[in-house]
Amino acid sequence: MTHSGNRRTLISAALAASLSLSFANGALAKDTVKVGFIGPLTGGVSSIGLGGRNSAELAVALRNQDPDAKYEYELEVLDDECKPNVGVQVATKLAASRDVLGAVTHYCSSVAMGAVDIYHKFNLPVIVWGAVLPDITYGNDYTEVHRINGTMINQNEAAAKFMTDQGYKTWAIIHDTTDYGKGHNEYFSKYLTENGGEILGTFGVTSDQQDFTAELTKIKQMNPEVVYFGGLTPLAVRIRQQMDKLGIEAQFQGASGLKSESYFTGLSGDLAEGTVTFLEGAPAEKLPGGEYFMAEYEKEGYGESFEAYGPFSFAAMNLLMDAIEEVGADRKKVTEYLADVQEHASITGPVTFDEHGQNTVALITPYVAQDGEWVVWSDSAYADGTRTLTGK
Amino acid sequence: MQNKTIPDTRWMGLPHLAVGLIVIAAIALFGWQFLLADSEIAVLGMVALAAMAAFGVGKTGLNKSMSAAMRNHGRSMNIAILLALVCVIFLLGGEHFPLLMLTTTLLYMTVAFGLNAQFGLTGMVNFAGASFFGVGAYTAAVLTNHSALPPILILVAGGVFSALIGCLLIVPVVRTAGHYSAVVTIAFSVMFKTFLEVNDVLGGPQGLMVGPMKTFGWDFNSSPLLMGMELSFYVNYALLGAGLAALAFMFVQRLERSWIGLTLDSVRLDETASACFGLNVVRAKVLAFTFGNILIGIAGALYGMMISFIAPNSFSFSDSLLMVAIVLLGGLGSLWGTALAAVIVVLLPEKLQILQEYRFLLFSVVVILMLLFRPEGLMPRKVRSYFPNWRPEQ
Amino acid sequence: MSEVLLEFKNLGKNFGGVRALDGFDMQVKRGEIIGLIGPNGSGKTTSFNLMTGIYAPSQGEVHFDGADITGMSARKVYEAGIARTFQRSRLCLPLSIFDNIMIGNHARLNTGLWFNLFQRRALRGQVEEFYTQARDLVAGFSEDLAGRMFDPVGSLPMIERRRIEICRALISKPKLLLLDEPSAGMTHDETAQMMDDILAVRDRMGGLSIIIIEHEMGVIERLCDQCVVLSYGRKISEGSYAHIAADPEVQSAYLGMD
Amino acid sequence: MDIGLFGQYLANGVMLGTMYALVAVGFTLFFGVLDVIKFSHGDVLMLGSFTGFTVYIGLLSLGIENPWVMIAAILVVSIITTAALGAIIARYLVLPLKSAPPLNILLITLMLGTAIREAVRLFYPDGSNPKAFPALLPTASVDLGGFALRADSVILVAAGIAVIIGLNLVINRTRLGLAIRAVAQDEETAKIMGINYTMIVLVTFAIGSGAAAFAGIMNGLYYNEVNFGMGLLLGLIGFCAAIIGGLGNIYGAILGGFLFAGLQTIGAVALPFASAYKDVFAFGVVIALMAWKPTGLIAERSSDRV
Repeated sequence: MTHSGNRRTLISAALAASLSLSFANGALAKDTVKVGFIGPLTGGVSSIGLGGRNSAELAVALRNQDPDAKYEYELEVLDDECKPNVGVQVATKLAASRDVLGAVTHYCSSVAMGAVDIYHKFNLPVIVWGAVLPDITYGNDYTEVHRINGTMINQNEAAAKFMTDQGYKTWAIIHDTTDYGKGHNEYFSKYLTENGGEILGTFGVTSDQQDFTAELTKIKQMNPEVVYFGGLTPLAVRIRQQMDKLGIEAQFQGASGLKSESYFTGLSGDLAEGTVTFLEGAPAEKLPGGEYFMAEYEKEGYGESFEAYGPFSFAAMNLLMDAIEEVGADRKKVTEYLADVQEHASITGPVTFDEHGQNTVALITPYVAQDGEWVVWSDSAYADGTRTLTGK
Repeated sequence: MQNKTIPDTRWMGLPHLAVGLIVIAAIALFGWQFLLADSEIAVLGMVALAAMAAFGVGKTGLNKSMSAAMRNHGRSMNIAILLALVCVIFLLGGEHFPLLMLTTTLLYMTVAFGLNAQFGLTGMVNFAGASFFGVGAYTAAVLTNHSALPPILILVAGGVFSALIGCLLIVPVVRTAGHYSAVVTIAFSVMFKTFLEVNDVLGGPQGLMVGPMKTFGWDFNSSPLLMGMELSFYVNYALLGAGLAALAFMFVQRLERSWIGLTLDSVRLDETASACFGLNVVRAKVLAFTFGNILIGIAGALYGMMISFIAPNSFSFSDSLLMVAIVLLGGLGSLWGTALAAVIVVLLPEKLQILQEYRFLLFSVVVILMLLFRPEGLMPRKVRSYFPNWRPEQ
Repeated sequence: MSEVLLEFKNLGKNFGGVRALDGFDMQVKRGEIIGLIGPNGSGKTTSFNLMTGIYAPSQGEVHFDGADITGMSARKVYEAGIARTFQRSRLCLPLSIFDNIMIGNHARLNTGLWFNLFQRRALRGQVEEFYTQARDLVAGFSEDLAGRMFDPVGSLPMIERRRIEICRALISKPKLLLLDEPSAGMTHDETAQMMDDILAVRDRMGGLSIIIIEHEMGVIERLCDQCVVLSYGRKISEGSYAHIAADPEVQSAYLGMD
Repeated sequence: MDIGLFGQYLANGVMLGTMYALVAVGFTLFFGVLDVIKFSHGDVLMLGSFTGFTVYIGLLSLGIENPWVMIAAILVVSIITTAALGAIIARYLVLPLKSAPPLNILLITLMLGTAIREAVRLFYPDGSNPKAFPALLPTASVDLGGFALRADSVILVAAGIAVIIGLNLVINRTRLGLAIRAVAQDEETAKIMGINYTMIVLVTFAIGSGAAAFAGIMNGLYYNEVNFGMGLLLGLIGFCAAIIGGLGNIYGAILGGFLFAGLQTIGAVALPFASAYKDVFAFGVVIALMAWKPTGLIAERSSDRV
């Protein structure tokens, strides 16, 4: 932002503020400000991205219906395709356009890692809505970058504990070789060893690999009780499929990147059944504002489900708009406002950013695939003993 | 000796040079406004305007006058074009995104010039253009992060490394012909991306940060001030990109208009016959391949520094195809055609968001139609000449 | 300087199991025009390709101007002084007449990178110098053609293309010129014109030896000092045209073909 | 290495090799008759498998659930569709460019491949996401000392090899094959002999594309997944296989296909670095092979006539 640009927006903000004061009834058209959303709208994880986008759109639409809102919000949606290079490109585009005040960005950690520098360079305040790699917030001191969802550290800690509590002893780990997959490998391995689990082998796979028979054949020989996969749904589908082909009878365990409806549309037969995965936060229906969110989402009649991170996206967008309402249309002020967010009410529970802009999400929920959908572990037939995980 | 009467090709009675300068000014003005155009409707309107103008140019004989200007006043015209480009860059001043688009276009143009030396002149299709671009970018990433080398040298290093990696392919590329040669670069393209993805040292699929360009204490990522106005830091890169594209253009054009250019053309058109006349086919291929890769590598290094983050995905086979499409769309061996095609392929989808989603589909269909109905490209290459303004007495 | 310019000793070439040329002996004297005749597939073009280094011989030797050139690369052979035309015209059609001839002049072009990129003035001097030479050479065939030196070859009719091909071969001032079916694709009148051209060339170049492959017996009869007849890769006859025309083995070879 | 593990790798390799060979045979057929590379082959394959998937959905909605009926319908419809598509491509994109520089055909088909891929991604319902291809073959498996041999794998490999052998017989033993070989040898002579040149080219493209559809269905049944991008890599591998085998030679294609699968398997299991390097290794070897044997292992007939 240039000085002149700043001055211009300042003046218009002041003008808008004074105008809205004098015509408090809102008879006059409100000033329009732009906010952004970036997520994977095409490619293998697009269902999550579309869910996130719909939720952000919903937040904006609801806000625009609110007569008390000071601004009319316009949402600019961009697709990062879950590719770092594309992500950086669209992030630059968003950050470089003057009239965008802030954005809710990224599901894919690898993309977010590349893009945070751009936001810093252009001083665009952002709230990450789905990426879980710790380094996105903890790897830098950028005041512009915040995150509403939890990191993979807590997730893997909980996952390792949960699985060892189930009585499993030996693991084979497959992870994709993005920062996301490598991060999961690192933290899961760490907490698993601390909890007494044994890792028989670790395999890195590329994020568009099709054939896993070579890796799985080795795994079959190792004969682990659990196969852990740190990566996203499309690969998980293939791996689960091919495990069955090779006759590997081990429990399949995923990470947050697996919790998507497309896991069930991708798998034929009942192969999905019994897969466990972990997600930060609580399921939408158990969230404080979950009922409201789900009702509104339903009302809008979106074609896609809001998926695992829709509520986070919704909450992040609301938080961003709250900030703009509070301090006006100025990137710097929005950034300053976000730095001090404490116990801010949201549908995912109160949001508190630490000095790195990270929201503390203590709760991790285990899910299990049951009859073609993700069911919270405690509500599942597996928890009450009617069904059992593989090998138990 | 017979004297041919040369018909008067002047346009509206104006001297060729004047016509040329007016056209350059008009294009610069148009480009400036096009880069700034916000609404899709405005962009569409401008595209329609440009198409109409292009059609009108042929109808009114303006093109004849233009090519006469290029032929007879080559140096003045080239300087005017470069000046116009610099003007546009400064006019854009503080606008980050249009400048970024402009620089990206200029760098892709440089790449396409390099590919043109390989494909257009020598007939060696390089389906690994994006890979060599990537070699340059990765060189820049590694060197800015791990060395104190001055960035100008890093640019050179980008070119050198790209040429060196190219040397790995030299033997198979030179020994094979046609389709077999194509498979070598295609296989390399896929191999290169996979290698980057599985190799942790270079950041894996995640990618790498690239440090900014700094020269003589001048940080390219800080915003320059011009007469009290703060400009976008992209101005630095845009100027450098313009310089690079201009140099690349000059080199490739001089190469074409020389004995070496004749050798390359001859190798492309008939390798066996060329060898029968004492042409060193191997030298010609090595030279063209290396020359092109150096240009691509340098452009890649600057791209990396500008974009500040690179990942294997930016250098995939599809991107290589897009680069080949630029060369093909412009017209094999036609440098101005290449420049025009680079603008169309890179800029248009950025400006027309409706197209963005459909861009690969659109350009593949356009190239198919092009190959079917106008294989010589948008601006076909002219018959070779060594010194366009030299016409011996006949 | 020996009188013999070119000599084949027991030359042979196999393609897979096929014997394309077998135990071929031949001598060409300086200034001589030799006609190489025989039915299709009898090994005529193969012997050209063996001479010019496109194929390496399976057996035998080729001596040229006192040196053994067996198995040399096409480039070396060309530099030694053997130039050729091709059966199917192999000009670069999009290139100008001047460029095509310059391809034949390649050994004398300065193809240094520095020279070509940065010494544009010197390059221009060389272009102008060679332009004059090429133009004079072309003018010897046709003044009209010499006025169109920068037209693409693709726009010319067949006979003009043949002429350019011969010019391309002659610009390097070779000692031996190989013509592979120069009359192919031409009318009777054009062929007659072509013969005049060839004889004029030999007079002008003084001492140029020519080997000519031809099906048109009229051409052979008028041009050649000596004839060599090949059939199924073997030499079956040699001597003056009258001699070979009377040879019963030659007649049967040709009749057998038809 | 113990026998069970070795057997498992061998089975994997044979599976991949059969698929690659099927794709490579297509490339080699096109090159044989027309000296062209049809690079859209991989994406035609993808289209074939999507057609198969659509047929499956259609049959489900009709209430037909017998797996054998389904497989037959899927195969028939998708092979006919892609065969027709192959002929159309030959007629409208390849033949018109026959006299243009050969690279133009390579380029136009590369672009066509992109167009097909993008069209499926954009216009097939939810086309950007992978689709779960049904497992229609029996999944019974025999445990042979440490490695599981599944019935569906055996059926797929057997069917694939049968198709390859069948194609080989068609080319070498039938009148149609004779005509194809005649066109491949010398277009002019074939025309003089009264062979309908255009028809033969179209038929050859139809056959090659049909084989690709078969490979696509096979791929779908094996991986139980089809996605819009699957054709690119498969096509590339098939092309490499055809090239290293030596274009225009059906045995070369088969050799190349199995060689490539072998290289990938070796790269994945027998080399000291991570299995992810297997494609780097396989393509690296392809490049090295090209340097060593510039016209493939079984050399193409010498075509540069002087």
